[in-house]
This record gives sequence, structure tokens and C-alpha cells, in this order.
Amino acid sequence: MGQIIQYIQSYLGSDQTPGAAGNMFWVLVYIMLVFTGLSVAVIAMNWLERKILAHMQVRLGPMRVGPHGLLQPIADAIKLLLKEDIMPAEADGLIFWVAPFVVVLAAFTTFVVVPFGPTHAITDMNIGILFMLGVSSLSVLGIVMAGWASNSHYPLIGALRSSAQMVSYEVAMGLAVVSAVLMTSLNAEGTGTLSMIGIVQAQQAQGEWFIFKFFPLGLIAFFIFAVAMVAETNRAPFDLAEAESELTAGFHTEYSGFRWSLFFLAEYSAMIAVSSIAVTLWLGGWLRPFPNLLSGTPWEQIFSVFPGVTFLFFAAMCFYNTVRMPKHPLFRVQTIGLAGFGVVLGLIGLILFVPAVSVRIQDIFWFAAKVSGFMYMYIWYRGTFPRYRFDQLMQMGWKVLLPMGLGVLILTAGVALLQPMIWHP
Amino acid sequence: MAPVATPFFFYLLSGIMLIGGILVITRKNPVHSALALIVTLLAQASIYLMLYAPFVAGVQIILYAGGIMVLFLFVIMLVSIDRSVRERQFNSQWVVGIIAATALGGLFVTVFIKGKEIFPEHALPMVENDNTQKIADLLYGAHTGQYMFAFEIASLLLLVAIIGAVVMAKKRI
Amino acid sequence: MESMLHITTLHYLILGAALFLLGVIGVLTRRNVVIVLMSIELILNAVNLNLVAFSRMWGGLHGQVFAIFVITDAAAEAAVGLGILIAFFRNKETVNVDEVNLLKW
Amino acid sequence: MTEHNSSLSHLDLETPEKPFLDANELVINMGPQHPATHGVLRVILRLDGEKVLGLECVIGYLHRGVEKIGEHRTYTMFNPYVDRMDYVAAVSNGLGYCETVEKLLNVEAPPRAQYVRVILTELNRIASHQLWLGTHALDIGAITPLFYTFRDREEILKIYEKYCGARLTTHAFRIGGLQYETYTGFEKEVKNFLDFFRPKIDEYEELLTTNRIWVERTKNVGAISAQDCIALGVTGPVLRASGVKWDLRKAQPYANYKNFDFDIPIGQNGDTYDRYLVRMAEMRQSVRILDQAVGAIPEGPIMAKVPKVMKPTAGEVYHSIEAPKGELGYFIVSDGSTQPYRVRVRPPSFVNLQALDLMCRGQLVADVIAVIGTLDIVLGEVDR
Repeated sequence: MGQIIQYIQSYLGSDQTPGAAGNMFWVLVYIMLVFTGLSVAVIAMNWLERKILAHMQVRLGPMRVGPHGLLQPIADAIKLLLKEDIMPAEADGLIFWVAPFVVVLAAFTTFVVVPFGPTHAITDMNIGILFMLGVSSLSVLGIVMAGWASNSHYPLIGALRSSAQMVSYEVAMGLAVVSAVLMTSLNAEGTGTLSMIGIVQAQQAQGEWFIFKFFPLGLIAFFIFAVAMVAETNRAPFDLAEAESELTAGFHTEYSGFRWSLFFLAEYSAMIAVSSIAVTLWLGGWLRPFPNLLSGTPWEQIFSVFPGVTFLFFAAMCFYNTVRMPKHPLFRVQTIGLAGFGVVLGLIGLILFVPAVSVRIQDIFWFAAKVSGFMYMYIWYRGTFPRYRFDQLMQMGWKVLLPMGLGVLILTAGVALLQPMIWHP
Repeated sequence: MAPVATPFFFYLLSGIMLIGGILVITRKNPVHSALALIVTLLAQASIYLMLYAPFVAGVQIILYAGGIMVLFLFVIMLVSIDRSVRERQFNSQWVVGIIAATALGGLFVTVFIKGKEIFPEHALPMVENDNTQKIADLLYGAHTGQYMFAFEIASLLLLVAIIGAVVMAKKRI
Repeated sequence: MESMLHITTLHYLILGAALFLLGVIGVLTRRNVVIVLMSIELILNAVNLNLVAFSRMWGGLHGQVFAIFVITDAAAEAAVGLGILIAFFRNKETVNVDEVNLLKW
Repeated sequence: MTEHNSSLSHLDLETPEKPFLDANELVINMGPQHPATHGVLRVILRLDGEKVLGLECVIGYLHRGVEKIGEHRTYTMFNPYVDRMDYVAAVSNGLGYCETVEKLLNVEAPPRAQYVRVILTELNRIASHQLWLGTHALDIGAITPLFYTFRDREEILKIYEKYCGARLTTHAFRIGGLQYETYTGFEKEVKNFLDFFRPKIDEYEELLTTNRIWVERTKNVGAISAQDCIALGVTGPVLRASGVKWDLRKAQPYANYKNFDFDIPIGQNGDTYDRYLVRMAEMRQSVRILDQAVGAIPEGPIMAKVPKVMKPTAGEVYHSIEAPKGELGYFIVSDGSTQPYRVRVRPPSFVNLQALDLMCRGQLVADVIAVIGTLDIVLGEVDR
């Protein structure tokens, strides 16, 4: 028993990720944490997307289940789980059954290397970014399997569309990533890294986010990635695979109930995963704004209150809306529920002010804040853009983004080579 | 991160690989074959990780499983498979083929039995942390890049393959 | 039993040889061109496994570099092979190897 | 008109194009239950990959025999039925029918009724175009315009509801004029609507007109030449977008459209984008007509002198109006009894739908959706 406790304690205070330290107990704890956090994020994202999109479209969105529809995702989840699971008679049973799990596995496995903080990652791989791109590209297989196994025209066309799309945009995406990885090698030894944590540390060491590096090269690479990642996750305006008006629902037309919800889960976690890549590569990962410029104790303290203040702000919003609730007996439960939700948020906010907590949570907070920015962009795109046509999409990928990516890569390499000669002779 | 429980994972993964390989060559439906092959390739990527070759594992996943196999699936869906599933699956010289393969297998077994001793019992120590950097050095390091020329030739080969594939598959050039 | 639990290079080589044999059987017996191509991929992978295992044995990286070259080659082979397959299918509407007999007399 | 050679000789509608992989011509059945076919249109698509080789429309799923019903109802009783054809533009249908019977009876609606008719019909044109814009944009993937247009269409429907009690199938007009006098504040409400609506058109255009993706999705998609339009009998905004300045409100003025000053917007390329622009411009023109009409409603009776039992003299009459979707014509044969001997409707949607095959050949599946949307068909009218 003592040995076990000692084993568990031996990791505390380590400056490595649990995977790198080889501590199986903490690896399991981190996996559970990431998995739960991701599921909660997907549920929250579901509600936020519906609310934000609704407000963009001059309507209210879910309002009935729970205060301001807060319980709507849970109601939806229950509905989906209880629904009948239909399998077409002509479908290929095994593949039809496996496909959603492949997609979900591919989406979730990527989070093994996502660095939420210098030590807050399940593990730190030497090939981190390569692993992430590779595993996220596996979801293509699940999509093709789903489309083919349904044995129906619409899912098949949807699957072919999305696989072609994802394979094409992976190329541009890879080039943009390579140009960012190239920037990590601008140090004394001249060796770069593919490790996700190493990339963020390189940004810290060089004193700027890669989006601003070699302006505008970093920005262009980021832009290429930002476009390609929307295409990669099959979201508007690149949601051809699930173009409702053309292919009913694309590759998951024949799916229902629980298995359909797995596709949904996979889509949202894939969105979070690619946003995490973008944040890690160009936006400084877990680093707070101006970590080098505004360093020192007072600044550290100022930035450490941000997480708590954010949650208090959300709590204040809840209380404001509690006051605005209609004063009618029918709304009593909802009012109390909203107030309770506000209290919970406020308590979390207060806990985050405790120095011991805020020091540990800060990195995760900044990372999550940056990722939520991307999530908002996803919703915004969906609200404003029509859908691309397939050939236009391909043209965009191969004739615009790919040459741009190549150009940026070559220019970045050139500037990286010339920089020491010109600026530091 | 040193591999843990090596024998267990080795036997698990090699079991998956062999079953996958058998499925590849026995399934009627090419799509099933392709999926079995993907499982085999992913298991092999894991075995690469056990062999301290993370970069090769990553390339295996991203190129083989994510690229080549998607290409395969694509082509399988493009050419209609309904007919070929109902047809005879094995060609007329399959007996000869099996005999030849068995002969090859016998050769392998003989070689293994004869040459068992030449393999060292314990592998030499290897560091994994800078695997990618070391491979990069070998490929295009300023002084250590022994494979620079081969690398360039490989890129030329890919270019030829791209042009060849486009020319072959296009209806009108 | 001891030799079973201590994984040495030989184990990887046996696995590679088994995969290689499976690939050879597939190439020699199947009619469907797609499956023949996939069997060739199996063979290439068996070779890769051996290369990486040897690289581990000698503690160098040359085997891994060579494996990467083999993967490159496999990609090129798959692209051209599938291109030929498409052209073939367009002309003869079949994907069986033994029907490629135009030059046979 | 005359400079266009109206023949389809250069078109070969029978022989299909050869597909890329010969064995792989894919036949897809789109509809009748499909979100993008606007009702129960069934389209059988022959595809090569994503390219359309040809298509066939299967209609009739919403056939209710409106024309046949007309033979068994008196002239007055048939009036509400026409609302059910193009239910999006019910007022226009009513106007066409009432004017046709008036022509048969040789009566004319009094000026006050004419003005109210024009106001309601033009409001209807705006409502119809709004519904078209929302659904068309939704088909192409922009989900937001739908909610904007439905929000604004609501204001028009409110005016209808206040005027005649119904929102969709209004039955607003009677043969010989109007049944109801306008309610107090009618003109003010229409004026308020115009002030409310004018910036909204800009809002729609802001969302779409210069949106790169929208332009790429609609430019050069489903293009049709003026010649083909005329040969197929296509009318309405589709014809005008191809560059033919043909609007029945100007060409054969009915009601009292000759009193109003407005332009006929036309396009050049006859593609989806031009049709979009033409319809947007038409909304602005409708606002212009309404502006002139609202202030100028004369006092006077709202009903002409028509007999209680209508027995038009035997004979036939054809009258057509410019409905939001194109030329809506009624051909009525009277045998001197109280019921028409034959009623034939020339619905714009039905005729325009003919052009679908021509417009979609060689385009992609996604374009078929865009083209169906841009034709602005209503299946109730196609099938009658």
C-alpha cells in the first residue's frame, strides 16, 4: 500500500508530463480527465452553437428545457440514446457497426498529445504533431466505411466527397504545419522539434507567437491552416459531405440514435482537436498574452486573476438573467435553476482565485480560451457563409492553398536561412 | 518513454497483424480486404513504436493508413465490385502458387534455424528522444546527410508517379 | 518459455517472414487486381518490419531511413498501380488479372 | 421578340452524353421526399460521378385537379380554389382569375379597387420573392437569410391578415372588385412596412450579393440563353435575367399598372446570379410601385356592378398577368351557363420547370439544387 502511495506521489512536483515520466497511475487519471473534459466541452459546444447561431439569425434558440435551454443538450443526448437503432437490411453489418467507433477513436486519440500546459498533457511524443495529423486523418477511414457500409447512394457520394476533401486539404495543412515546425529550429543548436510541448516552448524562447513570426509569413501559414482545418472537419462552408439540401445528410444518412450521436461527438471533438493544433502551433498554446514582455510578479498576479474573473463574469450574467426572468409561478423552477447555475459558476470562479489552484489552472485556462475563440469562428462561419461546390472546393485546395503553402514554406526557409547572416552577422 | 510489457504487446500486435494479413488475402470483398490491411498497418505502426522508431510509425500512420489506403478504398468504390464479388476469387494457377509460397516458407525456416546464432541476444541501447532529429540528420544534414542523393531521387520518383498516375487515369489528356 | 517472453530481433524477423509469405500467397493466387496490389503492400511492409528490426538490433538509424524510402516507394507504386487499374477497368470493365491477356496468343 | 429565333434545333435533348467510366452511370432519384426539391418534385438524375448527364422531372404528386374542379363550380365558387395553386403568391392568382372573368363579363373593377389590388399584389410579389430568397439561399448553404426573410415576410402577412383574415390563401379579391373595404390605417401600415422594408433589402444584399462563395456558387450556373427561354416558353424573372425585357405589366398592361412608373430589371447572362439580382431589383421596383400607389388610392366604390348569378355569354377568353414567377394565364371557355365549360391555367412554374433539364446538363449535382431553387417553382402550381 505504501509503495502504491509512494508511486502516486512520486510524480507530484515533476516537470514532465505523466506519459514522459512513465507514471501509469497519473496517465490514467489524465486520460479520464481529458475524456471527461472533452465530453463536457462537446455538450457545452452543442448548447453554445445553437444559442449563438440562433442569436445571429434573429431567434432565441432553445429556451424550454432548463433555464435558457441549458439542459437541452442533455435532453437531446437522452433522446438519442433511447432511440431505436436502425440498420438497413442491405448494409454491411460489421463495417456499419464499427465505422462510428473508428471516427470517435480517431478524434479522441489525438488528444493524447495535446498540451494543455507544460505538464498538462497525457504524454509528450517526439513526433507529437505528426502523430496528431496522422491520427486525425484516420477519421477519413471511418467516414468511408460508414458511407460504403450503408449500401445507399447518398451516403456513398457523401463519403467519397468528404474523403476526397479531407485528403486534399491535408496536403495544404501539412505544408502550413511544416512551415511552423521550421520556425522552431531557429535556436542556437539549429534543431527544431515536432513535439507539441517543444513547439510552444520554442515560441516562448523566441519571444513571439509564430503567427507574428516573419510577418506576414506566419500569418499566411496560419490562414492556410485556418481554412484547411474547417475543410478537414467538414464544417460550413465546406460541409459538402453533409450538405442537407443535396445529399440529405451525407455519410451518416442511414445512421440513427446512439451511433449517429457518436458521429456528432466525433465531429465536435475533431473541431476541438484541430483548433488545438492551430493554437499550439501559431497562438502560443498555453502561454498567456505577453509572457516575456510583461513578466515579473505584479504582472503574474494580474494575469492569474483572469480565470476567476471570467467565471465570475459568467456568474454575473446568470444572476442578471435571473432578475430578468418573468415573475410568474410557472417560471419559478427555471429561475431557481438559473440562479443555482450562477452560484455554481461563481463558486468555481472563487476557487480559481486561490493561488495554489490558479497557478495550476492558468495554462489550461489560456489554452481553452484560445480554443474557444476558434469554436466561435466555426459557428460564425456557419451563420454567414453559403456552401462551396465540390469542384470549387477542390480548386481552392489544390490551386490556391497548396501553392500558397509551398510558397510560404520556401520563403520561411529562405528567411530562416538568411536571417542570421543579415541581422546577426 | 520506454516500451512496457513488451512480450504481451508484441504477441497481441503480431496476432492482429497475422489475422489481418490472412483476412487481406482471403476476403471476397476488396473493401473488407482493405480494412483488414489497414488494421495490419496500424498494428505494425505500434510495433515500430516498440522498436524505438516513432518517426517511421508516424509516417506509417499518416502515409499508409491515412493516404495510400484511402486511395485504395477510393478506387475500389470507383470500379464496381458487385460483379467481382460473385466471381471466382482465385486464379487457375493457385495450386502452383501455394506450392511456391510453401517452398519459400521452407527456405525461410531453414535460414532461421541455421542462422539463429548470428543475431545478438540483447539489442544495443537506443535513445528515442531525438529520433526525428537523427533521421533528419541522416537525410539532409550538412555533413551527415548520407542519404541526400537518395532522398532527391525519391522525390523524383514521386514526381514520375504523380505524372504517370494522372496520365493513366485521365480520360483525355 | 524464456525465449518466448524475451522478445529479440528473431521474433520480429519471424513475424516479418510470415507477413511476407502471406503477401506472396496473395499475389500468386488472387484474381482481383486490387487485392493483388494490397498483397504487394503486405510484402513491402514485411520488408519494412525487418529493416526497422535490424535498425534496432544495431542501434543505428539507417534501417529506419531505408524504411521511409520503402514507404515512399510504396506510395508511388500504389498511385501508378491504381492508375493502371482505372485505365484497365475503363477498357475491359473487369478487375481480374487473368483477363489481362491481350498480348497472349 | 422577333429578333430571337425560337427553335431548339441546336439542342440535342435525346442522346445522353457518354459517361467517364462506361459501366458507372449512376441514376439517382431525388425526391419526392427531398429537402431541396421544394415540395414533392421528383427528379431522376443520370450522373457520371458528380456531373449531370441528364434529368427527368416526375410531377403530379400534388395534383388536385383544380382545372377539373373549375368545370363543376360557378364562377364565384371557383375563386378560392385558385389561391391553392401558387400558395406562396395567392393574391396574384386571385387577381389573374378575377380579371379573366371580368374580361369575360365585360365589366371593369372601379379605380379604388384597382389600386388596392395593385398594392396587395405587389406586396405579394415581395413576399413571394422573400420566400424564394430564403429557401434558395438555404439550398446553397447559407442558413441565415432564411430567418431574415421570414421575419420580414411576417409583416406582409400581418397586413393580409388584417385586411381579409387569412395569411396565406387570402381570397382577397372578388369578381368585379373587392369584398372588403380597407381597414382604417391600411395605407399607413403599408407605408410603415415600406419604410421598414427598404433597408432590409440592403441587408439581404449585404449578406449575399458580394459574398465570394455566393458569387462562385451562382455565377455561370444554370445559364440559359434568351433564345432557349423563348423556345421553351419560359417567362418571368428567368426570362428577364436572360436579357429579354418582357414584363406583362408593361407589355400588356392590366389592372392599372400603366399609371405607375417603374423599370423592368434585366440581366445579361441568364445565370443563377443574374436571376438573383433581377429578383432583388424587382423587390425594389415593387417598393417603388407601392410608394406611388399608397398615397394615391382614390375614393369611390370598391365593387363594380356584377350580376348576382353570373352567366357570361358563350365564348372564350385568355388573360394573363405577371405573377411573381412569370406569366400566369387563365383560359376560360364559357357555354353561357353559370359554370365554366373549361378552365385552363397556364402556370409559370410548370412551364419554367421544362427548362430544368437544359439548364442542368453538364453541371454538377450541387448545381441542380441551385437551379431548382433559382427557377422558383411551387409544386402546387406545377401539379395544380
